[in-house]
Amino acid sequence: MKISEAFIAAPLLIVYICAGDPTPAATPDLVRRLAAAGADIIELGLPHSDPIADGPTIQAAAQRAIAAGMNTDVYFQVAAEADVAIPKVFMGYYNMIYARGLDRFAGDCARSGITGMIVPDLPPEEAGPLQEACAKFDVDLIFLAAPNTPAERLKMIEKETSGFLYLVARTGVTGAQSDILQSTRDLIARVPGSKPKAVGFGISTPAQAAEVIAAGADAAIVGSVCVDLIARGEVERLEQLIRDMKAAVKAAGKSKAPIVG
Amino acid sequence: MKISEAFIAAPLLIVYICAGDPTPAATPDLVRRLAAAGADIIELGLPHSDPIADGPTIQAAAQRAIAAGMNTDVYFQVAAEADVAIPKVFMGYYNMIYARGLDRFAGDCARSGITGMIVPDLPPEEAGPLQEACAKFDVDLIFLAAPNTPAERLKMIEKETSGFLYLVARTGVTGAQSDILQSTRDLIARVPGSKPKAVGFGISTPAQAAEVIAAGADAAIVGSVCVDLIARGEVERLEQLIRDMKAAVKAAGKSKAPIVG
Amino acid sequence: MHSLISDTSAVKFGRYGGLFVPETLVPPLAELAKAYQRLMKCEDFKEELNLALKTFAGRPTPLYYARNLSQKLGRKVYLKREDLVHGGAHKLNNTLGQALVAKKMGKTRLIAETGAGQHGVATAIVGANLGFETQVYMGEVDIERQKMNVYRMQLMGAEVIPVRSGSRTLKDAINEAMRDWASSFDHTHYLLGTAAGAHPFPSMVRDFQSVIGKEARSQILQAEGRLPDSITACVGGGSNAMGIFAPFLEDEDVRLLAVEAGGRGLGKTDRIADHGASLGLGTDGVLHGALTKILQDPYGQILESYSVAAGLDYPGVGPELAFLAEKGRVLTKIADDKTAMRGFHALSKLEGIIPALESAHAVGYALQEPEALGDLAIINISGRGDKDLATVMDYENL
Amino acid sequence: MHSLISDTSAVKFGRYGGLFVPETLVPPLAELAKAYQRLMKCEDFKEELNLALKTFAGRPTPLYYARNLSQKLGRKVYLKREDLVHGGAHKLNNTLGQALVAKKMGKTRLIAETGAGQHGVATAIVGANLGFETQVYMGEVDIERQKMNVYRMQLMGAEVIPVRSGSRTLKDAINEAMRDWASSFDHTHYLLGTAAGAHPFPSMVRDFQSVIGKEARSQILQAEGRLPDSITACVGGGSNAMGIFAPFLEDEDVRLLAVEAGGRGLGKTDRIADHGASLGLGTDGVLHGALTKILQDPYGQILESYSVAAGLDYPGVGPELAFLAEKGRVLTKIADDKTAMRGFHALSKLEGIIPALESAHAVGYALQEPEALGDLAIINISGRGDKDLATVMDYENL
Ligand SMILES: Cc1ncc(COP(=O)(O)O)c(C=O)c1O
Ligand SMILES: Cc1ncc(COP(=O)(O)O)c(C=O)c1O
Repeated sequence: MKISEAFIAAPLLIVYICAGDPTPAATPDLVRRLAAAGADIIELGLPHSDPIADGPTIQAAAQRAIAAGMNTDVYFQVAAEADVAIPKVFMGYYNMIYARGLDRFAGDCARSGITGMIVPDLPPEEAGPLQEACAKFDVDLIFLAAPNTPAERLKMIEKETSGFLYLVARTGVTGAQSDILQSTRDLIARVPGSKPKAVGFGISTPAQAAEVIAAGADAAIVGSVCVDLIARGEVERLEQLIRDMKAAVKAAGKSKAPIVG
Repeated sequence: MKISEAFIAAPLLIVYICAGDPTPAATPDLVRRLAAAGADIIELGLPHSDPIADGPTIQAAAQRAIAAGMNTDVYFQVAAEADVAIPKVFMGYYNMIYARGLDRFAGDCARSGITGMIVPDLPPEEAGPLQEACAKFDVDLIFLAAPNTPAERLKMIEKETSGFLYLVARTGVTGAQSDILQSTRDLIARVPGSKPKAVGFGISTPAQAAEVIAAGADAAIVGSVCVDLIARGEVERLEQLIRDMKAAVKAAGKSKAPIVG
Repeated sequence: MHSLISDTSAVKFGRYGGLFVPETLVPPLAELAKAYQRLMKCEDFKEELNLALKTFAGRPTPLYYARNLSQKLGRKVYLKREDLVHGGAHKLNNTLGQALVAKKMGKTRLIAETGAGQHGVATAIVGANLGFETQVYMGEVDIERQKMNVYRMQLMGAEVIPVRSGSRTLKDAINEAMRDWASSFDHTHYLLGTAAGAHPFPSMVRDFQSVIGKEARSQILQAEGRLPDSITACVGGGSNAMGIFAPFLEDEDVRLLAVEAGGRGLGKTDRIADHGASLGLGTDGVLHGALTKILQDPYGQILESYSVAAGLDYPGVGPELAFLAEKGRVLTKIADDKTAMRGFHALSKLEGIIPALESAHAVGYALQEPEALGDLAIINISGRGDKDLATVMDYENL
Repeated sequence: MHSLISDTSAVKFGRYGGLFVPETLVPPLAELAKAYQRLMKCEDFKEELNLALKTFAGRPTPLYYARNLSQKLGRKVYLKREDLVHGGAHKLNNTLGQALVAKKMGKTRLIAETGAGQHGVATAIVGANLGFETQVYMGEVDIERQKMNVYRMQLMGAEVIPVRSGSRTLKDAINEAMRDWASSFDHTHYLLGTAAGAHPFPSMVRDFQSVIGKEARSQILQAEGRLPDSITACVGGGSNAMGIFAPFLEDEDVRLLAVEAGGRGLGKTDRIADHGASLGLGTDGVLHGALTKILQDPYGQILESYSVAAGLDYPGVGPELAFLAEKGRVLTKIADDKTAMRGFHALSKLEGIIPALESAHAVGYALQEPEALGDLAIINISGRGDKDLATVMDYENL
């Protein structure tokens, strides 16, 4: 499914997991269960040896997945197997894409049902070649903006992104945190343009998810906490969390007009 | 006894021991036994912590003696107790003399029957004050010359020395060696003037003693080998060695006219 | 496209270099690039830096005519003596420059990565001297094998933070420092230790290190009346090499020899390369913010590297070197552990100079292929070997 | 009296100094004195030495304005950076000079004594560089506690000979070297490491080290337009102190502060002093060929000294310092182990310079009695502290 179609039903809950953690075989079923629990978009992380944008939780997941045999070939098999009706989005580092070749990678995405890509170490300045490749295969290339992104640049990023704009809730790396910062609210408010805005990095509770939606976001992205529950084998608790967060997001969304992406 | 009186009977055998080794109490009797065995002059070493002119044998003796309680006060008591009819000569480092005071030291020598001093780290250049002190108490200050002492300097040293001239048989430190070097013979031959010449450093056998006498020396000095035998508790063998050396010296002396000092 | 990076020409070296970093790091890198460019045009700043280089770091370092080594190699060999720089390596040239920039930018804290500890020590030195709070990320494995350098950093008031992620070595320490910086940039400067990483680091580090080459150039002209036929330098990330090469780039007749770590051989397994020769044996890829030559598996996972010299034990290399090597301006050479050990012993015995194991790679290469040096050669002795004594003892007991 | 020593005026400093050595050593010492005096008048020799000092040793060393230390002490403090000399201490100034003299004299072998190993390393360096066979006497006890310096010497081709006599430390290593020289002088030079011992060593070592003071003098004049109020240096045998003091002796307004090792206290037992303060607490006596201030028992037996800094752990001191101290031109000060440790940590943290434990005594004294320094002070940092890290760690674990 295209990302834009999903945002018709905004506000959304976007859920990140690390492909291959705990094993490649477990991933397709996990994706299905998360979709069933209410995830509107699945971000499927491709583990990298050097995930500089990630905190300890996701780093550890990546190491486990690599040790369990995850690689780019397996990733696309797993992604294809995870046949869900919601959009699947690739999340991973540029070198993994570069190593496979940009066109081949974008093509593999399309073939395995992935309709968007998030590449946390690829700012728009360096993204020209991948934008071209993505365009060929009708895959959205989603850019990130952060609280310290200045206004002019924010405008540029908003213009360049496709699918949605990924707002990083705070400076620093991925990982659960205890509250939503004023700077996050400010960032949401500062974004120009009309593309959907999803807020990630540090959201781990229904209340936080509701808060960012209430602040004007079109989606809340939850990641580290999911990875953490998977690591502990508590998939049912994860499903419950997703259900709760989804409910919170929907409730928070009631007070706003829906945005058509 | 004055050194000059002893040299009337040249060639002589001069015997060195380290005072206080193995114990201060043992030293007077040792001196007597060596005199009885034929020593013509006794060199009584005062042990020093830093005997730079001595090889390992005498260094070790000095350490044993110091550990056994030898010090300058004890030295003079022991020297006085060693009542023999031959000359007793002090041998030791300048700092021990300096620390006691030059006059006091020379006076103590005289009072304990010591009639000469050998100070291996005191060349004539530095000896003025001690020469004065020795003169006051009628103690001979004996200088050393070495194979590398140049001619002019040898003349000066011969002039300055009193009692006898100590010829160092070789460059280097005290200790037994296997043969008498050509340079030793050369040194003996080179010495100007008429004062008695005693050769030391490295003489340990009757043959070597005879050799230096035959080469023109008026006395042979034996040291390290005696210290070594004392260390091993073989005093009787030492007495026998002294007897043998004395005989060799006398035999070698037959072929030369005696020198009157 | 509106970019924060104004002077975009400087960002890339051919296709290499760039700014492959999380968005959060783009503004601080841009701010750094701007401040740096401004300060390098400021006479007061340059004077302050030069004074520090002179009276604190001990510059200029000599260019030493190595009589005995020359005789052995049958050609004239000069050594550029970065081993005499305060701290024991060329690293201080860069940390002094960056710390002064950081000071002018109003930063109060320095963070750095370190492998062997040399860059960490050089950072601790400037941190103490210029009154920064200093924290140095260092892999747990490296902390264990470099205890003395850890202690040196601590003595100078720096905190050494153990890195437990990944291979727990240099590469992961860089990752960790970048993660720290992503949330601390407003009061913290990330003091990267080599001419690698995202823009402006490769240019900035090269510029601060090029004092080596500038001095060497005028010293050799004074001593010999001509430029050398070759300059040899070891390559970890590339800072001492770029530092001595840069002022000679236009002098096409000066052969520039970049010696990488051949480690225990040129093979590799799934996760680990037996060497550190990313320039010679690596492939294009992105590591620590730049497109450059890296050691990676076919999927793009970074390999752990290996060298007996901790400072050369890095699976990437500066992008400008990748560019210059591809253009043929810089020639890529490899010296393995054994060759480096030969260089280490030879220089110690012949000249009374114990080189760092890193620098010993350059010396070892020269011993192995003297003809490559031409008649008049400069070898960059990037550091002294005191830090490596235990390593060499261990190596030789094997 | 006909003496081999022609310039007898130079042999003594007041009543101190002289030539209290076995006869065998008189001719080689005289030969050395003559050769040295001749060479110091020879322009070619001076040029050769200066070139080596510049391109090999890394001179001039900076005079560094220590901003943070100055602030802490409430006065301007400059540091003379002998820690940057090749090998890590001022010792090389002397070994280079003497080795070049030895070379001109046709000697082929060097012997030296060493305590901590710094002078041994500096001798090994020149031995390797100038092609001598080199043997270094070192007490067994010191070999055990200074393994890294032993290894450095060996790396540079020197043989380290364990000394098992006496206290098996520095004093005995000197004895052993003198014994060796007494039979090896025709092809061997005894390279004494400090401004002590028999003539011509005290003068010769002072002269070779006075490059420190000459540089410092013109550097402070350039930086401040005037001479300093004080110069502080640590004293083991006295070579770094005499080196920096000598060119200021005529400048009566420049206070010369000689800081000795106070060790663990100023007491002593029968055989062992708890300190190394021979200048301040010693008495007149003869050690290693000179009349000077020494630590001794009432009978004249030399005491073992003690200091946490191996280079200050010597029961004697150079005769010229004894003379200058008695005249009041040099002021004798004492810093104990704890004070030195304070200096060690303070300089590391404040300036990013880890000083040798020896030099840390000078720094520690300055921290303790800042008023004594006046408004404008120079402290001689005679060496770097890398060699002392294990010692400091051990000391602080007690
Ligand atoms: C002495 C020395 N040389 C060389 C290097 C390699 O770094 P670069 O290639 O940046 O000069 C290091 C790194 O720690 C080093 O310590
Ligand atoms: C760094 C340093 N400073 C000082 C000394 C003391 O010697 P001196 O008094 O001869 O300068 C030593 C001796 O080893 C030393 O290594």
